[in-house]
Parts: sequence; C-alpha cells; structure tokens
Amino acid sequence: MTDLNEFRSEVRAWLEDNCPQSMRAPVMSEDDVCWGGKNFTFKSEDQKSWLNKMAEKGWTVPTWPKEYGGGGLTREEAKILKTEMHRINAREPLLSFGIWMLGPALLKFGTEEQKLEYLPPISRGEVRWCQGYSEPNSGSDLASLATKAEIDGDHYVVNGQKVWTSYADQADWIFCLVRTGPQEPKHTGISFILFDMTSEGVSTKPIKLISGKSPFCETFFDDVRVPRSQTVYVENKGWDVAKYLLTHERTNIGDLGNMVPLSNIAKEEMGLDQNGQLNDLMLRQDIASHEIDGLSFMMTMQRTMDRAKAGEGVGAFSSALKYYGTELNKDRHEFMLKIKGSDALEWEGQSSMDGKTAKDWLRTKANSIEGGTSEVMLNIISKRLLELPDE
Amino acid sequence: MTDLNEFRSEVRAWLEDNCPQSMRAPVMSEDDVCWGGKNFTFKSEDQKSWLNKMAEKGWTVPTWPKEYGGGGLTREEAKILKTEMHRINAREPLLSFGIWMLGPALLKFGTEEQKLEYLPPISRGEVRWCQGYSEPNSGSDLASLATKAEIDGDHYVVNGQKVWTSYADQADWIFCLVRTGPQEPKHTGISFILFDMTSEGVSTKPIKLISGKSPFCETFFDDVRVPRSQTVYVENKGWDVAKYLLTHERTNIGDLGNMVPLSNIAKEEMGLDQNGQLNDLMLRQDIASHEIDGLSFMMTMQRTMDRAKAGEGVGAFSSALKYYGTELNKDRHEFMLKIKGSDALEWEGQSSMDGKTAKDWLRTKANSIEGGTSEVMLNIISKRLLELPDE
Amino acid sequence: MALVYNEDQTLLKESAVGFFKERSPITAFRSLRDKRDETGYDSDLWSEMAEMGFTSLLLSEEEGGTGFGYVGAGIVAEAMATTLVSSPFTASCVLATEILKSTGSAILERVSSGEAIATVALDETGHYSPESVKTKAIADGDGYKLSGMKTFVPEGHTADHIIVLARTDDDRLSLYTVQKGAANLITDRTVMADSRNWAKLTFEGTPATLLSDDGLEKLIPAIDKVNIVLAAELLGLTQAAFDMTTAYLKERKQFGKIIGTFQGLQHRSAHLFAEIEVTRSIILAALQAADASAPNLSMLASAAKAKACKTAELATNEGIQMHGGIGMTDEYDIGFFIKRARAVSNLYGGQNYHTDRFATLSGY
Amino acid sequence: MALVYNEDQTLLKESAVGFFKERSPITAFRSLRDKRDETGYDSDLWSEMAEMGFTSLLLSEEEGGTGFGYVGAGIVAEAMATTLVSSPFTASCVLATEILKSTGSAILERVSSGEAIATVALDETGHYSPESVKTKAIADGDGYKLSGMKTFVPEGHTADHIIVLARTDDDRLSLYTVQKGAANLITDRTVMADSRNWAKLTFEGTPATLLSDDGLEKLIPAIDKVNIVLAAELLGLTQAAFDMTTAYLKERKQFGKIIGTFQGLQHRSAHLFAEIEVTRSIILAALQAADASAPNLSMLASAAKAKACKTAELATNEGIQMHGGIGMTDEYDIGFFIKRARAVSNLYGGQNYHTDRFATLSGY
Repeated sequence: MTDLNEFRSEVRAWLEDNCPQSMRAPVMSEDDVCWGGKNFTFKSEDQKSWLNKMAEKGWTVPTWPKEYGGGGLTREEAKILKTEMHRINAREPLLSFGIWMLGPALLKFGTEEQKLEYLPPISRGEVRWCQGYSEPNSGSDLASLATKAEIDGDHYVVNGQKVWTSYADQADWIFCLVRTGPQEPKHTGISFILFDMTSEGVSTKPIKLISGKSPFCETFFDDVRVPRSQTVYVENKGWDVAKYLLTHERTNIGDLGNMVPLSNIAKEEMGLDQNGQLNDLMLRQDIASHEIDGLSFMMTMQRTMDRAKAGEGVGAFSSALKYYGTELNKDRHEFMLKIKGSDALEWEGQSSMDGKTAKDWLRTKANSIEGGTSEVMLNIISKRLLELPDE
Repeated sequence: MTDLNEFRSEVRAWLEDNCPQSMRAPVMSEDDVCWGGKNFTFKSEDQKSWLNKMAEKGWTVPTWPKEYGGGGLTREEAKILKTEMHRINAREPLLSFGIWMLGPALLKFGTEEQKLEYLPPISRGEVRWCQGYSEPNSGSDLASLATKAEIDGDHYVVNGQKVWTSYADQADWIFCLVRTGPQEPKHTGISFILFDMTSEGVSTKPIKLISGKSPFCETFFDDVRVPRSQTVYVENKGWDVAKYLLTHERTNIGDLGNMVPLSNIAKEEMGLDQNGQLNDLMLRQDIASHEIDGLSFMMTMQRTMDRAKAGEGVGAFSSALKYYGTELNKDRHEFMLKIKGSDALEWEGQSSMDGKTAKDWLRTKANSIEGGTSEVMLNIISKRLLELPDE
Repeated sequence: MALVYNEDQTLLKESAVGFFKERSPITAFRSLRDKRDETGYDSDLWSEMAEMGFTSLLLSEEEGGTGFGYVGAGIVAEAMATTLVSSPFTASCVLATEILKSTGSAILERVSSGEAIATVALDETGHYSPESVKTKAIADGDGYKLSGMKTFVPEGHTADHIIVLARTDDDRLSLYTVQKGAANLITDRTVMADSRNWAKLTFEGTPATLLSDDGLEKLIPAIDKVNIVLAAELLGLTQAAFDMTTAYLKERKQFGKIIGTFQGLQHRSAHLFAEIEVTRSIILAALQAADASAPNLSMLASAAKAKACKTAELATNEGIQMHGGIGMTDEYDIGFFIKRARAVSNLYGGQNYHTDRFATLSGY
Repeated sequence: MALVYNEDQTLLKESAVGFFKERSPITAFRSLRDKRDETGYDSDLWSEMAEMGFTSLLLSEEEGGTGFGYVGAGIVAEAMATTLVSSPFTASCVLATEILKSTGSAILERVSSGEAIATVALDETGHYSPESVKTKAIADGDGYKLSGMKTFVPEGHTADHIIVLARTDDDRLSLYTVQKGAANLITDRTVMADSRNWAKLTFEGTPATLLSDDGLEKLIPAIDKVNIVLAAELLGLTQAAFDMTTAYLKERKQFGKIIGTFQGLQHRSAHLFAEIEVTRSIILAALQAADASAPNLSMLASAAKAKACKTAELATNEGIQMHGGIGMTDEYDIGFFIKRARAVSNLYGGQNYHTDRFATLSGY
C-alpha cells in the first residue's frame, strides 16, 4: 500500500511537470483526439509533446511490458495513473485500434518477433492500424466472411472486400480476417493476418453516414501479396484470435466513461421550477429512471472489473455489458434531443457547433450495431449464459 | 333514420317499463353476473325476471334471427339497444359461452336442425355451455390436441383430457374439439362435437388459480358415447370452426368495455395537488400515457367495427386487437396497484371486498395467455399481416 | 362519424399517393438536399399541388376550396411524408390558412391558391411555449413595430407573409403579419438535421400589421388542428419507415437465413404494427374532430400528437437498428425518416408536452 | 471497496442458501399459508436462525453479534427470498435493530438474540409518507398515550415490541415503543396477497414509552438501510422467479419444439438477465454504502430500491407470462413470487417514490 501511495505521488508530480495545460481539458470534438500514424497531423505542439512524453514513459499503454513499449505497470498502478489523469482532466495522449485490439491480440497470440516488431510503434503512435472484419454479406454473421487469401509459396494473395473498416483511409496497416481454408465449417479456415495498407492492390472508399461523417470505409483487395509470416497464431485458426478480441472489445465498448450527468445538462438547459425540480416534470422522471439505470450499469462495470481481479472470468458476460451499455447510451442521446428541443436538430452553424448534438445522437445509433448487434448479444447471453437450447 | 329514431324511442320506453331498478347498477362482483343454465341459482327475483323479459324479446342475443330465439335486429338497431342499456346502466341479462362462441359457430356452420335445437335454449339461458379446447400438452399449439373420438357405428367414443375448461363444473353441455382423424397433418382430423356434460364418463375437477378463484376445470372423458349427428360442420373439418371462433373471440376479448377511467380512480384515491395535478406526478405521467394508449385502442376497436360495416374483413387483424387490448388491460391493473399502494394487496376483509383489487389484478395476468397467448398473436401478425417468412 | 374514409376521401388518398410517388419520389428530396436548394422545395411541384387542389383543402367549395377539410389535409400530409415531399403545405395551407380564415384576412385567397406562402413564427427557444413569448409589439402610427427573435420557423426565409405572435405594451399576446423583406427583418435560414427549411427571424423594429388581438384564442385551436395534421405526417413517416424495414427483413440474409425469419425481429415488428394501427385510429378520430370543431378537440389533438411522436420514435429507431450497418449510411433512405420524424415531433410540442397537456385537460 | 464478496461473505452466502434450502424450502411457506398459521412464521426455524447468528448480523462481535453488517443482511435476505422464507428477519433484525441501536435501547439484546421480536409501525394509508403521520402522542405521567391507526405493519400482531412513529402536541415527530398486548391496543391481523404477516394497529390511548424525540433523524437513515435490504430481498425473488422460468423454458414443448428455442422468448430472457445483473450491482454497492454510512447513502438506497422494484415487476410478470396457463395455477409456485414482490416493493416506498426521491436528492 505504501508503495502504491509513493507511486501515486510520483505520478502526480510527473503529470504536473509534463502534462501541458492545453491537454488538461475535456475533448470537445473528434478533432481533439490523437490517433497517431503516418497520416496524422497534430493539432498542436502540445498534443505532440504530450504524446511523446507519455510514450517515453510507456504510459500510452501502461500495462504492456516495457520491452514492447509499455509502462510495465500492475493493474493497481495503472488504475492510479488513470485516476490521477482524470483528476487533472488530462486527455488520453493516444487512442488507437492498435492499443485496443491488435495489441491485446498480439500479447496473447503473437510470436516474440511479432511483438517486438509491431507493439513498440503502436505505443509511440507511429503506426496506425485498422480492423478488417466485416464484409457486405457478413455483418452479424462474421464467420461467413468470403475474402480469400490463397497460398502462393510463402505468400498469400488476398482478394475480396471489407466494409465498416474504421478510418481505413487514414490507417497504415490492417489486421484482417481472411479465408485461407474451406468455407465449411465456417469457423475454421479463417486466418488473422497483418499487412501494409500501402501494398499494391489495396484501395479504400469512405462511407458517408447519416450523421454526415465518414469514419468508415469500404476496403478492396485486388491480388494483394502478404507474407505468410504475417499471420498471427496458427493459419486457419484466426477465429480464435477474433473471438478473443470481440470479447475484449465488448467490455471496452460497454464503458460509458466519465460523462457529464444528463441531469446537469437538463438543469442547465431547462432550469428548475419553484420546487427545485426540473422544468419538465415528465422528462425529470425519465431522466431519473435513466440515471438510476446508468448508475447501476457503472456499478456493474466496476463489479465486473473487481470480479476479474478476483480471478473470475468475464467471458460471455461482456455481451451483457455491451448490450446494456450501448442501449443506455442511445437512450441518453434521445434524452439530449428532448432536453434541447428544436435547438438539438440544428445541423450547421456556430451556435450548435455544426450540429454536434444531432450528429452525436445519430452516431449512437450505430452503437448497438457495430462490434456485434444487440440482437447478437442477446443471442450470446441466451445460449452461453442462460444455456437456452438451440433448435 | 326516422325508423331508427322510432326504434330508439320504443327501446327506451320498453326498458323504462321492464328493467328492474336493481338491474340498473354496475356489476360489482362476479356474483352479479347471470350465466344461466340448469345449475345456476338466481341471485334475486329481479335478476330472473330481467333475464326472462329480455329473452322474450330475443334481446339476450339481439342480432340472432328470431326463429332461433334472437331479436332479429340489424346492426344499427342492436347498437341502439346497447346504447340505451348503457344509458340507464342496465346490466347484461345473460352472459355465456353459448352466446359468444357456440352461437356464432352454429349460425355459420350448423345445420338447420342444430340451430333450431341448440340456439333457443341458449338465448333463454336454459342451457349453459362450456368450451373444450386446450389440453395439458396443447396450450398455444391447439392443433396438437390428442383427445380421441373413435367411431363406433353412429357414435363416437371419446377419451382424453381437457384443461382450462371455463366453469365446466357448472355447464350443461360442452362444445369440444376432438381428434377423429390422423395425428398428422395436425390441422386435419379434428372434429367439433357437442355433448351433454351429464353423459356417462365425463368428470371435472376445478383448478385453483393464483387469485384464489377456480373459474376453470380439468375435464376428463372416459369412454363417453356421443352421437355422430352432434358434429358441427364436417367430420375432420372441425379446425375450420375453431379457427373462425378464435378470431371471433379475439375481437371480443380485445374489448375493454365501458370502464371507469383510471385517472378518475387515481384522483379519488390520491387527490390533486395545489396545481390540480395528481398527487404522484410520476404516476400522473404514466397514467396519461396509458390513457392515450387506451383512447387510441378504443378508437381502433371503433375503426375495426366501422371497417367491418364497410365490408372490409377483420381477419388476422383481430390478433393485433387481442394482443394490444390484453396488454393494456394488464398495465391498467398494475397501475391500480400503484394507485392504491399497500391497500391494494389486501386479500381478505370487508374494506377490500375480499381483495378485489389484488384478485382482479392477478386475474388479468391470464388475459395474454387465454384465447391465444400474446406470443401467438405476434406470430400471427408477423406471418399473416406482415408476411414475414417462415424458416 | 364512422372511422373510415368515405368514397371521396378514398379517391383523394389514391390520387395524392399516386401523385407524390410519381412526381416527387424520395430521390427528389435527396436531390434538393444535395444541391443545397435555397428555397428547400420544388416550386413546379408546388404549382401542380395547387392545381390538384391540395393548397385549398381547408376551404369549402363556396369559399373556392376543395372542401376536404382536415381529414383531407391529414390524407395529403400522410401521403407527402411517405416520399419525404418537402413543401410549404403544413405551414401555409394548414396553420396559416386556419388563422387567416378565422381572422378573415384578405391574404387568404392568394395563400389558398398557392400563389403566396404564409407561415407562423412562434417559438423563441428550443421548446414550444406560446405563453412565454417575449417578442414585443409597439404601436407605431397605423401599424406596429416588432422586436425580438423567433426560431424554428418553417419556411421562414421563403414565406411571403409571416404571422408573428408578440406581446403588447400591456402584456397581451397578439398576432401580427410581417411581409417578406420588410425593413429591419433579419432572416437566417437554418440548416437542420432534416434538411428542410427552417429559419431564425430577428425583428429589430420591423413594421407589422395587427391581425388579431384576442391573445391565444385564435391561435390555440389552430395549433391543435395543425398538430393533428403533423401527427398524420408522422404517421406517414412511420408507415414508410416500417414498410421499408419490413421489406428489408424479407430480403437480407445472415447466418444463412433471411433475417425476417428470426422470431426476435418478428415479434418486435408485430408489436410495432399494432402500435402503428392504434396510432392511425386516434389520428383519424382527431382529424374528424378537427373538421367538426368538437368540444374535446384539444384533448384529442394532444392524444394524437403524443401518440404519433412516440410511435414515430419507436419505428424510426427500430428501422435503423433492423437495417444494421446499411441503415447508418447516408446512401440509404431510412436515415431521412428518423431525422424528419424528430423535427416534426418537436414542432408545436412533442410527446412529453402533449402527454402533460392531455392530463391537464383531463383534469388531473 | 471491491464490489465482490470477501471470503467470509462468500461463506455466509453458502451457509445461508444451504440452510434455507434444506430447512425451509418453498413447501414450508406453502404449508404455513395452507394451514393459515396465526403467527405466519415457523418459530423453530426462527430459533435456528438465531443459532446461525442471522438475528444479530448488524451487531459487531464486541456487541455480541456476528458482525456481518448490511452486506451480510443483504445476503441473508436474498437467500430467504429464494425459498420464500417467512420470518420477522427484516422487521426485527434489520429495521427495528438499527433504530434500537441508534437509540441505545435496552431491548436490543433480546431482539438480536431472537428471543423477542420488534417491529416498526409507520404507514397510515396505502402509501409510505412518514412526514404525513397523524397518530398522536400525549404525555401522560412518566409515559405517553398514543391514539391513531397504523396499517401495513410487518409482524404487527406477533411482535413483542412495536416502535411507533407519532406526532407530539407541538407537532414534532417522535418514536415510541408499545408493548404487545398493551391496554387500548387493537390488533387486526391483515391477510394480504402474499400470505405473510401484516397487521393494522389501532391505538385508543395506548400506553407508550418515548424512544427518541429527534423526529425523523434516526428513522430516515434506518429506513434507507432497510430499503437496501428489501432491495436484496426483491433481488432474491427476482432471481428465483427467473431461474424457475428459465428452467421451464428448457422443458416445456409447444409446436413440437422446446419453447426455450423460440428467439422471441430468448431475447426477452436475455434482456431480463442483463437487468438482473445491473440490479445486483447497485444493490451490492448500496449495501456496502450502508455499512460505511456513506454520505451518498440515501441516493444509493433510493436508486437500489427503485431499480429492484422495477426489475422485480418485470421478472415476475415475465415469469407468469412465460409459464403460460400453468403459471396461473395456485399449485405452481411462480404465483407466490409475483405476490410477495409487490408487497416488498410497497414497503417504505416503491419505484415511483424512490425515483422521485433520487431526482430530488440529485438536485433536480
């Protein structure tokens, strides 16, 4: 405990010295986020130096081993770092699919060479990764994917199409599920491979969303040559890696993070009546009910982490978290619309920050689709946790 | 129009002369209902004379033809009779499964002899009928019924068991679905037969419900001999009759009737605050939302009748009415519980009329089970109205 | 009155549905949006609508209209919504027309012929609340001068005549008319999520004419009636989103099966079907009540609008979710429906506002 | 504190669950009901519960208790609910104990040893509202005389000591104790839907002793804490009803299939599972807050109770519906759960009461 207290003091002092003032403010728009990679333009010098200083300590990926660019911190230490960063509103120095997804996969399934080659550039924000999973005809039914990687000596030749590839047009490398084996049974015959997005035959096309934004692409592979050594884990066993990552992702997506309470926004926008109650009593009840659900969900995230610490596996329970958390978040944004009324629907112009409320609201509609739809989550709960029979 | 106005005056005058004062008050408990039949004991002389007077006019079944004991009224006339009865709070003189179910089936499918034999005693409340549909292993899946009627010359020999037979222990006769043909395909091979509950081999056993009441029985048939002439419609085609009746029943069950608005009860029980709003603002919102749904549903019943009058078939739409109406009614009783608080949970004693609120509430839980569960209704809507594909 | 369309109404429905499907399919709206059309509607289409008699539904034949009344207006609004037609119909030919009729204004004729467009400027914040209006009207010679700010004004930047709710010196609410391009009138077209036409209007001593000084007495019945037409518009959006989604369920395959075979989606669709049908009934009842100026009109209007908002929210949310990823793309039409539904819901009070009002009007 | 049970708590849970399953399965409750048992609980079982240390969970080991605190009380309440155990546990060993502790009453020892039973008489109408209490306390020599009426008093007809909230001459709220069988005390056992023990008490100048005169200051924190234990009881009912229903889904056949294969039921079950798990979390957090007398205890208590009521309502309604006809029969146990869940929900404020209170405590 004393060690941890000491650690806390060190962290606090280091942050005080090294976190630029401009990085001690909530992220206001997507532009404020640092994604790293060769195509990334830093928004400010502070953003750049903050990344570099944190990367030097290994604190962009605090729990990764030091030899792979991590901080080598224990869970407890990492939690302290997180708390201390929250305390001063410090921004995350770097977000990336490399950190959330590829990293954990490589740490569990990669060879020593792969770890040494790919992880440090992720931790330093030098290489940005994207994820090649979904295809036009395999959304929820991921395992039906059809992108082919045919063996040609010590290379694959990849042909096919992915969709919903987040920021594929910005990414340097891709981790990708491809079919190297037979179509049936669907789950075998899939491999998890890595390759450079600048390889010959790779092209991307942004997808415009209902929010007006284009965070996703369609990605096309036309005879792309990939060394077979860039396979993670065993050829034709990529589904094991993907499954592990999906579970991992669901636990993350469920996290609502540190959000401003809805009731605070409502109070600010609508004011209180003479009884000190929100000026729309119907909304008051709905918001209170929602906030109770939100608090219950936060406690569930906490409980899940505490159970994990106590050695209990999370497993399919992550599907319940993903389901509940994303549905809650959609509700939250419906309430935001009701709180702000017609102002919420502005799409352009300064007063609405170019339609932030409306666009954020529309964005949340994908929460319960991406990373496994709510329906798929309910199927998983039903089969794996409740053990209800298949037909 | 003038004829209808004249008819209205006649009805009003006749009711004024013939409806006993004690029959001009809302039904307070199940005991106040007249079910007729050989086992029925009239609660009062007024109840008896009211039945007899109405039966004499044929107004227990106003739209049935006069030769079968009906009033021979047109739809418009029947509506006027109903309105005029409502106006003075006149009770229904007679309720029965004979009126709701067997009657319509015989009118559509019966032979002239069957109509003349069975309908008049129903209209006069002399014979009480019960319905033998469900079996222990065929609840929602009615067509899987197993009660056998084997042919022995011009008789059937019936063996098997029914459940959820309403008031079987009070009924004189039963209309019953039995298997006279092959088990597969399930829907053929079923016949709709009529027989006397005093026949040798018939026995009943009441089922005690969670509300403490026993309106239903298990009914057992042990070598019961039934003349084959007591088959309605064609042997092995009883499913057509049953289907027709189920649709008919669903339209009826959906009817919420003339109920006291929930908000009136809430006002009376909870009072209004200084703003003239219900003393529980959360309940106020929920009740308002519920009453809007209720009003919308009432208008839908009205629209359905008007469509039927305009010659549009109701068909599978009755499943939507049954679904929505029963779910609404369950909600209504959950609100009743919330309005009355712990008082609502009393089970015995005068102040609660022996637990009327609680028992009525529990009774409603069966609304969405009997006559086709809500799930079966949703299946029907999905297949027949939306034409969503089967697997 | 029977809750079904009579023969004339059935014919109107058929002709409206056919007309808009032919003349203004969803692609027409998409194109208006993509070219960022300044007026936000197709004036040729508007002329044709006038020829069809859609601009004078609320006027009797003696008054030179087509005499279809509110049931007719509901039929047209619902049909327009189905293909996302963008036009000044509701603003000009329902709400403004009702007010101009009740005040006996001379503008009425040109508005009902479709030659001129009128609108009403009410809201000053994101929430409908006519009682809280702060815009000031000060007498100035024969006329008045207005100062204040209005937001969420439909067709506010294209309307020829703007009916403005403002407060007099002695704190009474009155209605005034302002002409397009009047002095000291600042018009900001607002681009909103639904890509239709809304404007913020700023009055800085704008000349205006008094239309009616009896406070909200003319306004509230007119708002009740337009809210029922908006409910019909929501119903059109709802039904179209539902039909589009049901069609998708019959076509999309996942896990080797048509997704419409999954009972989870079937039951949600069937529930939604039932909600849509009960919503349709209360709206028809309310439209008939509007034509009859029934005593319980306000209650029915609030019930219809509240129910229509709720069902539209459910239907459009389910629409996106059941479409999965493709529903999130701009290329696909379902997104237009969720956006327009929220805008229409917000106009003149949404679900909460009208549920609360329903309770108040019911005495609790 | 970590939101998991520590080793001692895990052991307590195992022993409680095992004990009640063995000693008091659902058949025991059914038999108490069927013979219309006058006390409504099994006094042998109660003695054994005392031996197990369940009656003194809230007392530290120094105070002669087992020191398991509120987390322990929640564990026992949840376990009892699973098999519908009927006992004075919550009334006597949670709420009354908390009040007796905070007032330093001498009765405490006999209550925590299970020898005496205490309860609290609060409600006077069907709705919890301590501020509105009308029962009068008039000084009378050394003591007081009470007059008024209390309803929905748990174990009110069997308790040895009744703690009564009443109003003094000068309109302050105070707590008094009344002994069983006191003069001018009329006790009516009320048979309620859940077949447990409730009573109406009428005081017609009943002698009483002052317990605490600081109004609601002692009472409200105690009510907050008991509400969290009631939430745990609701969770036990919810989980048991859910487990029973899930088991039924795996066994019942219709249309030639196990009904648990129908996706419509699967999705509803899965949703309910998620609701139950988040309910479990807020309750555990609130129980820990009760042990810590955390500053946000009231807010957490209201959140936990509101959420537990809502989830229990959903779970018991789904339980009946998914059982179909058989769920409606008295012979089947699922009906007991829906009845008891509503009674527990009503005690000391249900979902609406606590959602409202949560909002108020959160400053909106």
